[in-house]
Amino acid sequence: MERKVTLACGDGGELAHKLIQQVFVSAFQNQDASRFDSAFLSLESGKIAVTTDSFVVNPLFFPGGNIGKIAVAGTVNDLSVAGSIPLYLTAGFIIEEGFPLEDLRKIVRSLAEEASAAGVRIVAGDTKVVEKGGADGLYINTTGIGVQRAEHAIRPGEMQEGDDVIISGTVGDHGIAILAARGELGLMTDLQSDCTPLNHMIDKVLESGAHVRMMRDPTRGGVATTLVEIAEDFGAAIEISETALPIRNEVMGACDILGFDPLYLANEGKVILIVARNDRQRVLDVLRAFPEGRNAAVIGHITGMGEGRLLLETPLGSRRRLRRLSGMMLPRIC
Amino acid sequence: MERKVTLACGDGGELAHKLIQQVFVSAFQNQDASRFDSAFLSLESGKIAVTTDSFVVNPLFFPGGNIGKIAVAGTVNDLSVAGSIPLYLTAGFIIEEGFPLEDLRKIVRSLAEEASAAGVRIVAGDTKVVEKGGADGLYINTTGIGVQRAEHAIRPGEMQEGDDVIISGTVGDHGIAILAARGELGLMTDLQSDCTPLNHMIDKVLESGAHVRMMRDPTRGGVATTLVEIAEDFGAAIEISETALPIRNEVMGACDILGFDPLYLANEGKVILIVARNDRQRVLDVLRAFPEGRNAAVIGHITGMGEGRLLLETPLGSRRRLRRLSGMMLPRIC
Amino acid sequence: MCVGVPAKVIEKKEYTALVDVMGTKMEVGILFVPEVEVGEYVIVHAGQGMSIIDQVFARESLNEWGKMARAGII
Amino acid sequence: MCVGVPAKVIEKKEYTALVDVMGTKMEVGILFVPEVEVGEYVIVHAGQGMSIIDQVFARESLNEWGKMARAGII
Amino acid sequence: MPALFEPVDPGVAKELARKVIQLADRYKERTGITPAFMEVCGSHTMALARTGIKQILQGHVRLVSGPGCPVCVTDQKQIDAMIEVAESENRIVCTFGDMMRVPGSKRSLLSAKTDGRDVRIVYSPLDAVRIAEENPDKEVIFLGVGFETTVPVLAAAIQLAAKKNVGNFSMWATTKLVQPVLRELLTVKKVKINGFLLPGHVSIVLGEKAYRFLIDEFRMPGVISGFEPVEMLSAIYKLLEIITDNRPAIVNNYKSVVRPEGNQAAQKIMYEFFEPCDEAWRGMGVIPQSGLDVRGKYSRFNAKKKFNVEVGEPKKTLCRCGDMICGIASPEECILFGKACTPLHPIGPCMVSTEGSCAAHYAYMRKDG
Amino acid sequence: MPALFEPVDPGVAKELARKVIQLADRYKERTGITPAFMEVCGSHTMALARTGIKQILQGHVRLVSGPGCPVCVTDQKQIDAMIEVAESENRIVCTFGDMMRVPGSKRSLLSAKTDGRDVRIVYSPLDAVRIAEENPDKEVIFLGVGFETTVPVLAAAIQLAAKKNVGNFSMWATTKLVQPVLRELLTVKKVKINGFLLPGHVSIVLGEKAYRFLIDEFRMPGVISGFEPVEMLSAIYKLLEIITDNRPAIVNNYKSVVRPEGNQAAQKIMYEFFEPCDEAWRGMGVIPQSGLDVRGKYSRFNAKKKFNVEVGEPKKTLCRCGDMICGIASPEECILFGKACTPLHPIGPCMVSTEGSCAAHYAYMRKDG
Ligand code: SF4
Ligand code: SF4
Ligand SMILES: [Mg+2]
Ligand SMILES: [Mg+2]
Ligand SMILES: [Mg+2]
Ligand SMILES: [Mg+2]
Ligand SMILES: [Mg+2]
Ligand SMILES: [Mg+2]
Ligand SMILES: [Mg+2]
Ligand SMILES: [Mg+2]
Ligand SMILES: [Mg+2]
Ligand SMILES: [Mg+2]
Repeated sequence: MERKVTLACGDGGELAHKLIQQVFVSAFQNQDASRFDSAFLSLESGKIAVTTDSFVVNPLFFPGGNIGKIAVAGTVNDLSVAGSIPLYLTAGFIIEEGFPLEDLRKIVRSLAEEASAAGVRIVAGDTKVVEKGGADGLYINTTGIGVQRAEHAIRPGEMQEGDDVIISGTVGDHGIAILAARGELGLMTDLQSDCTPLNHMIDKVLESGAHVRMMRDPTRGGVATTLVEIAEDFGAAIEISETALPIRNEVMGACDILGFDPLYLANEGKVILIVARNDRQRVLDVLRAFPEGRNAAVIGHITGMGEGRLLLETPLGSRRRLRRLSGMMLPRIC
Repeated sequence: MERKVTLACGDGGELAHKLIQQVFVSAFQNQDASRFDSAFLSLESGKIAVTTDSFVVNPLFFPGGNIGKIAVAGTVNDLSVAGSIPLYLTAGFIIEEGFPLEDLRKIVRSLAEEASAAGVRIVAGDTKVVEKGGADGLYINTTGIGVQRAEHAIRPGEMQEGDDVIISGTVGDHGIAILAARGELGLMTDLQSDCTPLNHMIDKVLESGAHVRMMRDPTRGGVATTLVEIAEDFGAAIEISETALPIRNEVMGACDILGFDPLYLANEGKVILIVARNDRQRVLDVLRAFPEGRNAAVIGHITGMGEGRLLLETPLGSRRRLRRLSGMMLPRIC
Repeated sequence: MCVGVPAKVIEKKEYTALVDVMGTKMEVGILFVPEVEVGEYVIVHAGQGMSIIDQVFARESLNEWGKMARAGII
Repeated sequence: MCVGVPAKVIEKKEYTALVDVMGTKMEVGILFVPEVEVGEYVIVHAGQGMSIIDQVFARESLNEWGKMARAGII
Repeated sequence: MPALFEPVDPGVAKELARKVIQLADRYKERTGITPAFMEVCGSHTMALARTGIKQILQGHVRLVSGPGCPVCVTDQKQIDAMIEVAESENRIVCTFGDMMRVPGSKRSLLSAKTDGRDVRIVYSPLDAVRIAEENPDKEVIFLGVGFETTVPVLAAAIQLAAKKNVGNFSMWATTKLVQPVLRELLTVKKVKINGFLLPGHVSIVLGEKAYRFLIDEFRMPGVISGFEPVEMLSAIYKLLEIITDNRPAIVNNYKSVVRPEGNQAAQKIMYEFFEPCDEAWRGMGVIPQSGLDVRGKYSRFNAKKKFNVEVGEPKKTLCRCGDMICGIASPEECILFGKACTPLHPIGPCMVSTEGSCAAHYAYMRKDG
Repeated sequence: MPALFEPVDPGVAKELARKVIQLADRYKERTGITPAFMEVCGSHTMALARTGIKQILQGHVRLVSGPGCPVCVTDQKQIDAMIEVAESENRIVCTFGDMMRVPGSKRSLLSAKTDGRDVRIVYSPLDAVRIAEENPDKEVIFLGVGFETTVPVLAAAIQLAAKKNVGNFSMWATTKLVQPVLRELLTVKKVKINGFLLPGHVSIVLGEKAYRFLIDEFRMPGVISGFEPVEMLSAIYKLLEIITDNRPAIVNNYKSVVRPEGNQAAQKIMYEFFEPCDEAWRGMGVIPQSGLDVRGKYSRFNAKKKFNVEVGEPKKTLCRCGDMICGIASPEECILFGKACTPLHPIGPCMVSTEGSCAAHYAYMRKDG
C-alpha cells in the first residue's frame, strides 16, 4: 500500500478496490454493500427521516475531534433534533491527491468509532480522488437515515407563548476551537470543540415524557441564526437573555480580541430545545445528567406566536433584535 | 443576488439562506425539509436500498449533460441495478468560492429536471462553499433511497453456467466524450456522454418477468472492471467476445489515437445484465424499445461457477484474461 | 476606532509577551510597553500592547461607579 | 515503439491539418508530409502526420492477404 | 474591564442608566434642549448599541455617531486603488478583516478574493511582514487604515521590514488623525452637540492633553471613556454634570488606561515612520494635514510609490455617509437605507463596518420585519 | 488498417494464423528448431498479445520481445534526473503518458505529481511549447523519450520554440536509435533468433534500406510490419517463408506506409536539431552512438545544459529487464515477477508500459488467480 492517496485510487480500478478494502471495509466491517451498487436495509417502520451534509472543516484535525467525528455528529444530530432515531449513515469521501494514507485511516477510524458509539451503522460509502489542488485535503458527505418516533414525537404545532428555550451547554466552543486550531490569527487556547453526537441524550429527553416542541442544533450561523430560523419558520416571537447564555471564558476572551459575537459562532455538539415551561426542570435534569449537557441552561422563552422574530435582552434590561449572520464574521480592529 | 458564489454563502447566515431559497428551494420545490433538520418520508415498506456517490466530473458541462444530470443518473442507476425502485435523493453541494451563479442555477435546474424525469424526489440538500482553490468548481454528492421490490426481484443466487451477459448499449461513450470535452489532448468529437437514468428501462425489464440474476452499471473502471467484480463477488467464470461489444466508431478512433482500451472507459448510462439464456431475447426486446437501450447486445455468457474470472475471446478465437483497471489510463505514444 | 482588550501578561520575552484574555492566549508585541511585568494587564490592539493598566485607578473607578450609582440626584 | 493511427485529412491548413479517425477529429502537424491532400490518409504519431498512406499498396496488400489465406501450403 | 477583578454588578449599570436619564431629563426641563453628545469612536458606537445603552437613553440623550470608524472614513478612491493593487498577479494583499467588505466604486476586496486574488486577513500588521518573508517571489502589500491607536502598529511593521530588509513588503497607508477632524467638525461642519464622548484607545497614544484645544478654542467639553457599559454610562453622566454646571472641561474617565501625556514610545515610532499629509475623508472631502503617510525616507515601503496605480474618480451616489459622520443626518434620512443599501450590499462605508452608523442602526434598531 | 477501406474479414486472420502454424510446424519438423522471431517494437509486443496472436502461436512460433519500448529502455538514472528536474519550484514538466509511472530508483513522475509537483501529460510535444508560452514565469521542460519515429516530433518542438523564441522551454532528451541496438543484439548479446519483425512506424522515418546491414553483415532476415492482426500474421508468414527457403532478405510488408528511402523531411529536421551521442540503455549499458541528444547549437533548449541536476547511481535490483530486452530471459524467470513487481508497483520498466514484456505477460498470460 502507498503512503499517499493517488489519483488512481479513485478511478474505479484495482487501486480503488484496494483502498476501499483496506481502509474502509475494514473500518466499517461491512462487506455486504460492496457486492451490490446499493445497501439493503430493513426498517421497522416505513416512516423515515433523511438528512444530508457535507463537511469541509479546516483543519481536518482539531482539539476535540476531526472531520470524521464531526461528519457523524453533524448528521446524527440533524436526525435526532428532528425527533427521529438515527439508524444508518452513508459516507462519501472526496480526497485530494497526495493525501496521507495514515491521516485517512485515522479519520475513517474515528468516523467508524463515533458511529458505533452513536449506535448508527455506515451502510454505504464512496471515494473519489481529485487532482492536487482540487480539494483542501479531504471532504466528507454523510447522509443519515432514521425512523420517525411513534411515541414521544416532537410537536412543533404546539409551540406557544411561555415555552422555554433551553440550550444544552456552552456557546461557541467549536467556532473558537477551530479558529485557534487554524493558527492564522495567533489565538492559543485549551478549548476543545464540542463536536459529539447528541442522540442518546436527546432520546432520554424525549423519553422523559417532557413536551418538546422543537429542537435544532445551532451549527453554522450559531445560536442567533438558528433561533431566527425557528422564529421565522414557526412564527414565534422568541426572547433570550444575554446574561443567561452559558459561555466559556476562553470563548469570551477570543471574541473580545477579534470583535466576534459568540451568538454567531458555530457549535457542533449543542441542541436548542423549545419545551413547555412546566417541563423545564425535567429537561434540564435529563440534560445535566450527561457530560455533554452539564452546562444546560434556560436562555429564553417564547413571548408570543404570530410574527417570527428574535430579541435579545441586554444586561441593562433593554431589548435589541437579532438577525441571521450577515456575511462572514471577520476579525476586526475597530 | 450576486453573480458569483461567495464564501459567505456557505456560512449558514443570511447569504446562505438566500442562496438556498433562490437557487435550491425554487428548483426542488421542496420547502418542507428546510423547516427541520431532516426530511420526513413515508415508504410503503420498511425494506429499503441505499446508495451514495460523490460526483467530481471535469468539465462540469459536457456534451450530453452536466454534473447535475450525472449526479442523478449515477445514483438512480445504482439503486435501479440493485433491483430496487429509486424514490428519493439527497443532494450535497460543495462549491468553490467565485463559482458563477448562472452555472450553479443551470446545474441545479438540470438536477431537478433529471430527478423529475426519473420519478425521484430531492428530499434533502446541503450547500458548502470552500475557499478559492478548495474545489475544482463544484462537487455534488447524491445519496439515493429506494424500496426493495416485492415482486420481480433480482436473484444473484441463481446465477449459473449458460447465463447471458447483456449490455444495454455502446461502450465508452462517456469516457471519450468527457476526455474530448476537457480539451487537453486535442480530441474533437460529436460524441455525447451517455449519462442518463436507466430506472424506467430497468423496471420494464424486470416487470417483463425475465430472470435477471444480477445487474451493474459499468461506470468508473468500465465494462472490464465491472465484470471482474461480478465474477469475483459471485464466483462466476465470465467470457465475453471482443467482436460482440457494441462500440461507436468515434470511441474506437479516439482509443486508437491515445492507446486506450474501450473496455476500461467509463459509462454513465449503461447497464450490464446477467440473465437466464432463455430470457435473452425478451430482455433484448425490452431494452431495444428504449432509445437508451437501442444498441443492446449479448456480449458474453457465464461459462461456469466456482472460480471468478473474466476472459475475452479475441477475433482470432484465442482467449485472454481481463483484470481490473490497473492504475489510470494514460495516453501513450508507444 | 480601535478594538482593544485587557490582557494579562503571563510570560515576557525580549520584544513580545504571552498574554491571556480569560483563558485564550496570544503572543503580542510590547514595543510600546517595554516596561510591562508578568502579572500586569495591558490593552491589546492589533497584536500590540498599547497601555499598561493602572490597577489603582481601575479599582478607584470601580468604587466611583458604585458611588455614582448609589448617589442621590441633585 | 510508436503508436500510430491512420487518419483521414479532411481540412488542410499551412502547417497543420484536421484529420478524422473514425469520427474523432484532431488537429495534427504536417511538417513531415507537407504534400498531403484532403481526402488522403496519414499515419499520425504524437500529433504529427508521419507518412501518407499509399492507397494502391494498401489495396494490394489487402488482396495479398486474401490470397495468402486462401493459398495451399507447399 | 470586568475580567481584571471581580465582575461588575449589573445592578450598578442599571442604576447608573437611571441616574443618567434623570440628569438628562432635568437638563432638558431646564434648558428645553435634549442633550446631544457625539461618540467620536466607532467602537463606542458599536458598544452603545450592543449593550442597549443607545436604546435605553433614546429620547433622553441624543447620541450622535462621529467619524471614528477608520473604514467609514476611508475615501472611496483609496479603496478602489487598494483593490487595483490586489488585481495584479503575484501579489498578496493583507489587511484587517474590517476592510474586506468595504465597497469601492465597483467592488470590494472580498469580491476580488472571490475572483481569485490573494487577499488575506491578518490580526496584526506584523504578520504581513512574516508573510512577505515566506513568499519572497511575491509582493506583499499591507493595506493600512486606522487612527492614532493603529498607526504606531503600522509603523512597527515598517520598522520590522526595514530591520529585516524585507524588500517585497510595502504598505498602502490611508490613516487619519483625531484632532484635525474634531476641529473640522466644530468649525466647517458646525455640528450641533453639547459634548464629546472621547475615544478611549486613541487616547492611550494621544493622552488627555490632546483635547485641551476643545476647551481653549471651542469651550466644548469631552470625557474620555472606556467601552464597558458602566464606563460609558459614567462618562455620559459626567458629560451631563459638566453641561449642567456649564463648566466645560476635559475629563479622563479612563485613567487606568489613558495617561495625561499618552504613550510617548508609540508617538515616537509613529512619527519616525510617518509624516503628516492632507487626507481625503469620505463624505467630508480633503482636510489639510489630517492624515499620516509613510515618511519619504521609507518610501521603498510605500506601496503608493512602489506601484503605479491609476483609478478614476468614483461616481457620486446618494449615500449620506458624509452627513452621517458629521452628525447632520441619521441613517433613516438616507433614501437608500435598508433598500439598495444593506449590510449584505453596502453602498456607503457606514453600512460596512458592523459599528458603522448605518449598519449598527440596521442591525439593532430597524423597526420593520 | 480496416478503417481505410472495407473492414477485413476476421476469417482471413484466422485462416492466416492456421497457415502460419502449419508452416512453422513444418519448419520445426524439418530442422528440429521452433522458429524464433524478435518483435523489435513495443507496440508489436502489445498488439501480438492483445489480438491473441501470441497465445495462438504459442508452441509453434517463439515470439521474443525486443528493446523497442522507449520507456523500457530508458536508463534509471535518466528517470531519476527527470524526476529531480520536476522537484524545483516554478517548473512545469510535460511528458507522454507512458513516462508517468516509470519508477526511478525511488519514485515516479506520477508520485512527484501526487506530491504536488506540476507534471502534465501532453499528446504532442508541441503542446509543451504552447504551455511554456502561456506560463512565461515558469520553466517548462519536456521529457523527450522515443525512437526515430518520435525524435523528429521532438525536433519539431524545438524548432517551434526557436522560431517563437520561447526561452522558458527546454527538453530533457534521452532518445534511442534502432540500428545500433540491433547490431548490439547480434554481436555483443548474441541473441538467438531466426529473424526480426521490424517496426512499422520507425521504418516510416528510416525506410526499408536502413535494414540492409542485417543481411549484409549478419544474414539475418527481417520483415517490416504494420500492427493489424493480418499485417502481423502475414509478416510472420513471410519470415517463415524466408527461413524455410533459407534466402535471407528484408521484406517491406507495410509498403502502403513505409517507403524505401523513409521520410527524408523527418530525417532532415531530426539531424538539424539532434546529434548522435553515446546512450545508456537500461539493462544493456552504454551503446556507443546509439542515441540522439539536442545539438550543441541549440543547447539553450537542452534541459541537461540548462539545469544543474545531480543524481546518484541507482541501486542494483534483481530486475532482469536487461535480459528480457535481449530475449535472453522470460518474465517468469525473474524472481520478482508478480510478487515484488506488479503493474501497480513496477520495479523494472518492463512492467511499466502496458506493452513492456513483463506487464504484457502479467496482464494477458499469467496463469494464477
Ligand atoms: S444607508 Fe448606505 S447609502 Fe445610506 S448613508 Fe448609510 S451607508 Fe450610505
Ligand atoms: S518482473 Fe519486474 S523486476 Fe522482473 S524483469 Fe520484469 S520489470 Fe524487472
Ligand atoms: Mg442536514
Ligand atoms: Mg447539519
Ligand atoms: Mg442542523
Ligand atoms: Mg461510488
Ligand atoms: Mg490544497
Ligand atoms: Mg453508489
Ligand atoms: Mg455509482
Ligand atoms: Mg454502480
Ligand atoms: Mg446542511
Ligand atoms: Mg480550481
